[in-house]
Amino acid sequence: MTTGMIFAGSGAILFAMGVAGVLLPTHLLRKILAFNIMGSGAFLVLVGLGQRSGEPDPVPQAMVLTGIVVAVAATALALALARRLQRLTGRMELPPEAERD
Amino acid sequence: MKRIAGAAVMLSAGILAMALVVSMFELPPPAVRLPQMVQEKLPQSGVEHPVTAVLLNFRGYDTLLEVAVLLLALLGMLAGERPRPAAPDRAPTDPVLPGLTRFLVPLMGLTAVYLLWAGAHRPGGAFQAAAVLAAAAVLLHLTDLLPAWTSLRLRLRTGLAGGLLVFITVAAWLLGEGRLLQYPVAHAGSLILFIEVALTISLGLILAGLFLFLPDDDERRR
Amino acid sequence: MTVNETLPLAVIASSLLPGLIIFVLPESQVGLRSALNLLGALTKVILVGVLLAGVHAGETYAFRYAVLPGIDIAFKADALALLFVTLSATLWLLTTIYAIGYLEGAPNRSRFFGFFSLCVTATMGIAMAGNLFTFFIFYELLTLSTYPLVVHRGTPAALSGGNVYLAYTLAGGALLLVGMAWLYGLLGQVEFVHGGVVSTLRPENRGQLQIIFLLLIAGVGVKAALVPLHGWLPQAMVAPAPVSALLHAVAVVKAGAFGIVRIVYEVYGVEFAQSLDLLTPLAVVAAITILWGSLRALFQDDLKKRLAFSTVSQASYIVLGVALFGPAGTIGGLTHLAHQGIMKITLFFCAGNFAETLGTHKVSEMNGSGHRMPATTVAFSIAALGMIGAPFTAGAVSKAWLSEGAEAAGMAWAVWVLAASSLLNAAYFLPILYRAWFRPASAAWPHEHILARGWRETAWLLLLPPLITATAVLAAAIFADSAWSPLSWARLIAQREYLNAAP
Amino acid sequence: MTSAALDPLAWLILLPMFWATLAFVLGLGRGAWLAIIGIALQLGLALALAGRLLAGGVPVHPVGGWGAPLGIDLAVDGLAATMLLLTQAVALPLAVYARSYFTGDSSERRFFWPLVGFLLAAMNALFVSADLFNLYVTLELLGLAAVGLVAAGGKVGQTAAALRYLLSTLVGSGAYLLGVAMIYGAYGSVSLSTLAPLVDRQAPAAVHLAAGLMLVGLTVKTALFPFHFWLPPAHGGAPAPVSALLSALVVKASYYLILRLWLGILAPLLAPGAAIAWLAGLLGCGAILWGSFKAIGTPNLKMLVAYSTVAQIGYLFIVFPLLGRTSPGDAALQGSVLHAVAHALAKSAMFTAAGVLVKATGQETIDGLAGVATRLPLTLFAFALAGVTLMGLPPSAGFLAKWLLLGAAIGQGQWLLVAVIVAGGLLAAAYVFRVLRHAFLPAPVAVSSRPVPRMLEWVAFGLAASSVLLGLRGMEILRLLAAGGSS
Repeated sequence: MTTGMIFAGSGAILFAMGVAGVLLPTHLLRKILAFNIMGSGAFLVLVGLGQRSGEPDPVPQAMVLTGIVVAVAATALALALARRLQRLTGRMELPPEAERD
Repeated sequence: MKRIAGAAVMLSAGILAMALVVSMFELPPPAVRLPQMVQEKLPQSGVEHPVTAVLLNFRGYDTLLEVAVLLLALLGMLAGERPRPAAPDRAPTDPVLPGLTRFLVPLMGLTAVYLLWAGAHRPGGAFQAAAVLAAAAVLLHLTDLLPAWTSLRLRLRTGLAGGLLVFITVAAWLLGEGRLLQYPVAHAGSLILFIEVALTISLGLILAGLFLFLPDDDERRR
Repeated sequence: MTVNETLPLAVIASSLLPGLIIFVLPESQVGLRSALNLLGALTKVILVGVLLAGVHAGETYAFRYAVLPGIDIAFKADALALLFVTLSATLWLLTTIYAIGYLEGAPNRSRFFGFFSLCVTATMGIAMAGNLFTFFIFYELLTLSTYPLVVHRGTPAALSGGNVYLAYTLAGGALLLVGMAWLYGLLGQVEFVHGGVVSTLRPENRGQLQIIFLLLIAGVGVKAALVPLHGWLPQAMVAPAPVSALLHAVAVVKAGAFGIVRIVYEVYGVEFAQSLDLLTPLAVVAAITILWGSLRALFQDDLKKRLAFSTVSQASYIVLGVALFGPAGTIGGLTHLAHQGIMKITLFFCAGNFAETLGTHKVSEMNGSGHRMPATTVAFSIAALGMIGAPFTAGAVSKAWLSEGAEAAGMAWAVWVLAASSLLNAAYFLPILYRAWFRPASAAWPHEHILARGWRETAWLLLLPPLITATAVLAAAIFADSAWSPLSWARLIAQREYLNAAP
Repeated sequence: MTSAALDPLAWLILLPMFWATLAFVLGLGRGAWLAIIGIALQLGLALALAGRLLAGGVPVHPVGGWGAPLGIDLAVDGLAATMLLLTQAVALPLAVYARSYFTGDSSERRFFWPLVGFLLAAMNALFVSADLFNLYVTLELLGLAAVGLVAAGGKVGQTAAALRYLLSTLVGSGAYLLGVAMIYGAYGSVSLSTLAPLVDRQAPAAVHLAAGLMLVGLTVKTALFPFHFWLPPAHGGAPAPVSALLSALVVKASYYLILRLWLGILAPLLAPGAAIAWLAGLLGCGAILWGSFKAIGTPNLKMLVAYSTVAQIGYLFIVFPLLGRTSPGDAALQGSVLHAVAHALAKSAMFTAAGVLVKATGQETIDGLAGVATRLPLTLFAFALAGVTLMGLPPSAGFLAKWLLLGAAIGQGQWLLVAVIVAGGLLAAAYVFRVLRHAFLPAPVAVSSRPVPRMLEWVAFGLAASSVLLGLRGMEILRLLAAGGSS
């Protein structure tokens, strides 16, 4: 087993944990962290599978760099929104679905 | 009810992880060998480092969109915020922290310049440099040396959007020469560096802005 | 585009364009609006006249336009189309005149006349549809353009009547759509052709074709108010009188009946439908509808409701005529399409006049109205007698042909149905006439809006249309043998249908 | 200047990004005219592109001149050209609408134009991209722009809706990204044209898994029932022009990608009538029934329109069990694309009309609409016309779509789908006429009607009328769809 496959395998596990983490907790910070774990898992799979033969592959590495920046941007927006929500409602969780009907 | 749902989610996640790992180990070697192609075309890319070559030349278009994503995150954040009065300048209270910061910030600036320059032939580049710059700004803010940003003046707006504008303009100009983002081999290196410099400044400002535009948590100060 | 292609479009445009312009006219532009309305209606009558002469001389008028691969919007002005087009065009002119008088001073008239014109446009499209697809388009357009007319008054009763109307007609449209899509899947194109197009299919589709027939007839049967799909019709009586007249005599019910004619004659073909054993069940449903409508009419005190159930009954005369295999039945049914229209619109005009002038809405309030409003009551009486089938009225002519058709088709029971229905018609119309002419008027009318001025018992715009149509009821019978009577025209159609359908 | 300098393919992406950035530099709330001129130019570009495609060209643009698989290719087929044209054609009137809609210094307006510019750039980039990873970036760009537009109101409901939307869309694109990673691992490329000949039915399990992840991720982004929970508050709570953009266009973008993958590289993995196709189809049925049911029940006008979107998305998915069994010029596919087009026009009309009604009455409830038939007949007419399209009644484009879907379902004997298609139309009638009925009620005596710019009314009407009249031009759309080879 190459290091690439170890990365890829742990990436897959991280991804699954991340998905469960986005779905289960109600605290927004945890959800956002879980999303980052999920993203990191996907990045690990991308890089790990790419170089499972042992030689480094610059293409997935560049893609992951792009992906990380995108994830940073999304996380920043999510945190800003979560903070605004906390300022408005005093709670760090999503209000129950606004059933206006 | 909630516990059953939780257990179901955990179980499904476990199954997903299992399936993913097992299927990965059955993969045959890929049919397409991109690393070789990257190596072959590297001389024409204008940079020596393969990752930078992919990032800014072969797949430079991804990077163009990605810069837009960052700016967009800042816009999304600012869009819903109410304009607020400028916070009064606060004098630094703690003597140690500002001193350290004053020492660190120039070093960080230097690091950023190095990272930018290094990107052409080893790991590094505009994003890394920008991140360091932004970190310096955050540090300054946390030590009360830099007040939070409250207004979006023309100069700041230009700075935030400048990198993207330069990138788009170069892309459009290159379109006239051939293809979107097709750098002429002779000028590829310098054009990429030009874009990287512009990006470093703008991305640094954007990343810093993601923090400095946030409304103050007044509790911390009280 | 040749003239022969343009003419059908022009007939449609002559009500569509005024309608669209009227929508954007400010409410206060009464004169301009009325002028546009009348101009459109007159233009249409003239265009239809040109078409009539042409078709009589053997010209063909057709237009087609592809909307999807293999799917066309097609118009054709054949003899059958023109029977319906002529009826609608003339009655639209009269109804427009009537409506201008009826709605004088009422709010939202731009909206009313806009949709009124759209409604007639849809009727024209139904009449001249050259294939099932086109028929469906205008059939649904008719539903949509009549809804705002039904709920025009905005009262809770009007809105709930509108709901019932929509529920029935949209569900009917859905059935029609499924049947039609199915048939298109089997055939590719479903053109309206003499003798039908379905007979080209192989016999193993028999079961499918029977189901499709059921879907199609149920779809159009809602508008034709076949029992048990008639529930919307009495509910829709909340609409203003010109709308009721339009729904019953010109547009909605007629569109349904006309659809049945097209489906039986030109989609399935009368012989093929007979061979699939479809005509007898259809005749039975029609017979049940005729009797049930008449029975229910007996017990309605509300005049418009009584007329509504009468429509349920009378519209199915047309369906019965279609279902009777043989030329005589066809002639009877088609003639009744026109005759029933003239008679029923007269009745609704008169009912509107009674309500507008005196405020009488119920049969029990009509005592002595013949003395207060003699002209209106005369018109009403002529039409009512026509409905019963009294001699020298249009009703007598169509009923005679229907009876003959029933005998020719070997359905003697249908003759008894017609006879029973005539008796029932008499039973619910004659008491009205008796009250109007021979009972003394009560001390005061429920709500007298318009005072009599000399010989004018009501506004002349309200009086003129029923008098004209009542005259037509008599003329259609007396001049039945002239070349341009509805009867002669129905004979022409039957001749072409049975001649071309001959194997 | 070479001919490439004017390649509409590249300009359709650069132009909106350019004016979006410029609008940001211009200042808060500025840039309306810039945007309108920009979108008008984009419309011209999309038309030019469609023309080129119809003339037999196969527009491909290798970015950077490298070509796949090393570089990223942009490519356009009939489906992409249709979506490009649709997007610019709907965005232009909406931009005109938005200029009159936002008044004063409302917080929604401050970053509206840059956000819209990036939104359009993201969609155009998504439609033309032929690279799985690049598609991921466009998806994220699109998602963040949309979330920014929803969040711009800054109120509790809008912030919560935006956050819920953001988290859903991130999970969706995360799943998509993992799928892309697995595909890259399996084949060593993310270029669609390179992958197409490599993927076959004997593909390793990881590829099947990757396909599943990508499709599920995109389905979450498209808000197919039961992943629709984020859509109604986000679309219903945003200002009218934003709701219109999101409902009409943004959900179609991820649907387009599903369709593109399904018909393209994933096609060899999916046998006709595969279980996953039926899953999608049945969820589509569920969406039609549940969305309509909720729309019939909600007291809030804009929520009604938003739930209607949930229902209409269902129609887009019932196509999957019907795909692949007939000839390439598949009626079912044509039906679903026509539906996407018709719905985009009708839904933008409906949201813009609803925006006028809410502005004029000052109330968001359907009960507050009494008397509107008399005061705002044009807007109500627009709402009704859009309703005609949603109900699938002739002669609208929605009818043609329904006709094609129905024909395909009947032809294949799928009676369940036939029943749902027909029932969906009747349910749509129930919620559309619910609005119209209240509008016909006489106005309460003490009612204050605020004046509304006429331009708003005319935009709503124009969109609605075009959704109906497009029914007469079905041939042109289908011709464009079929151009440039199979999609």
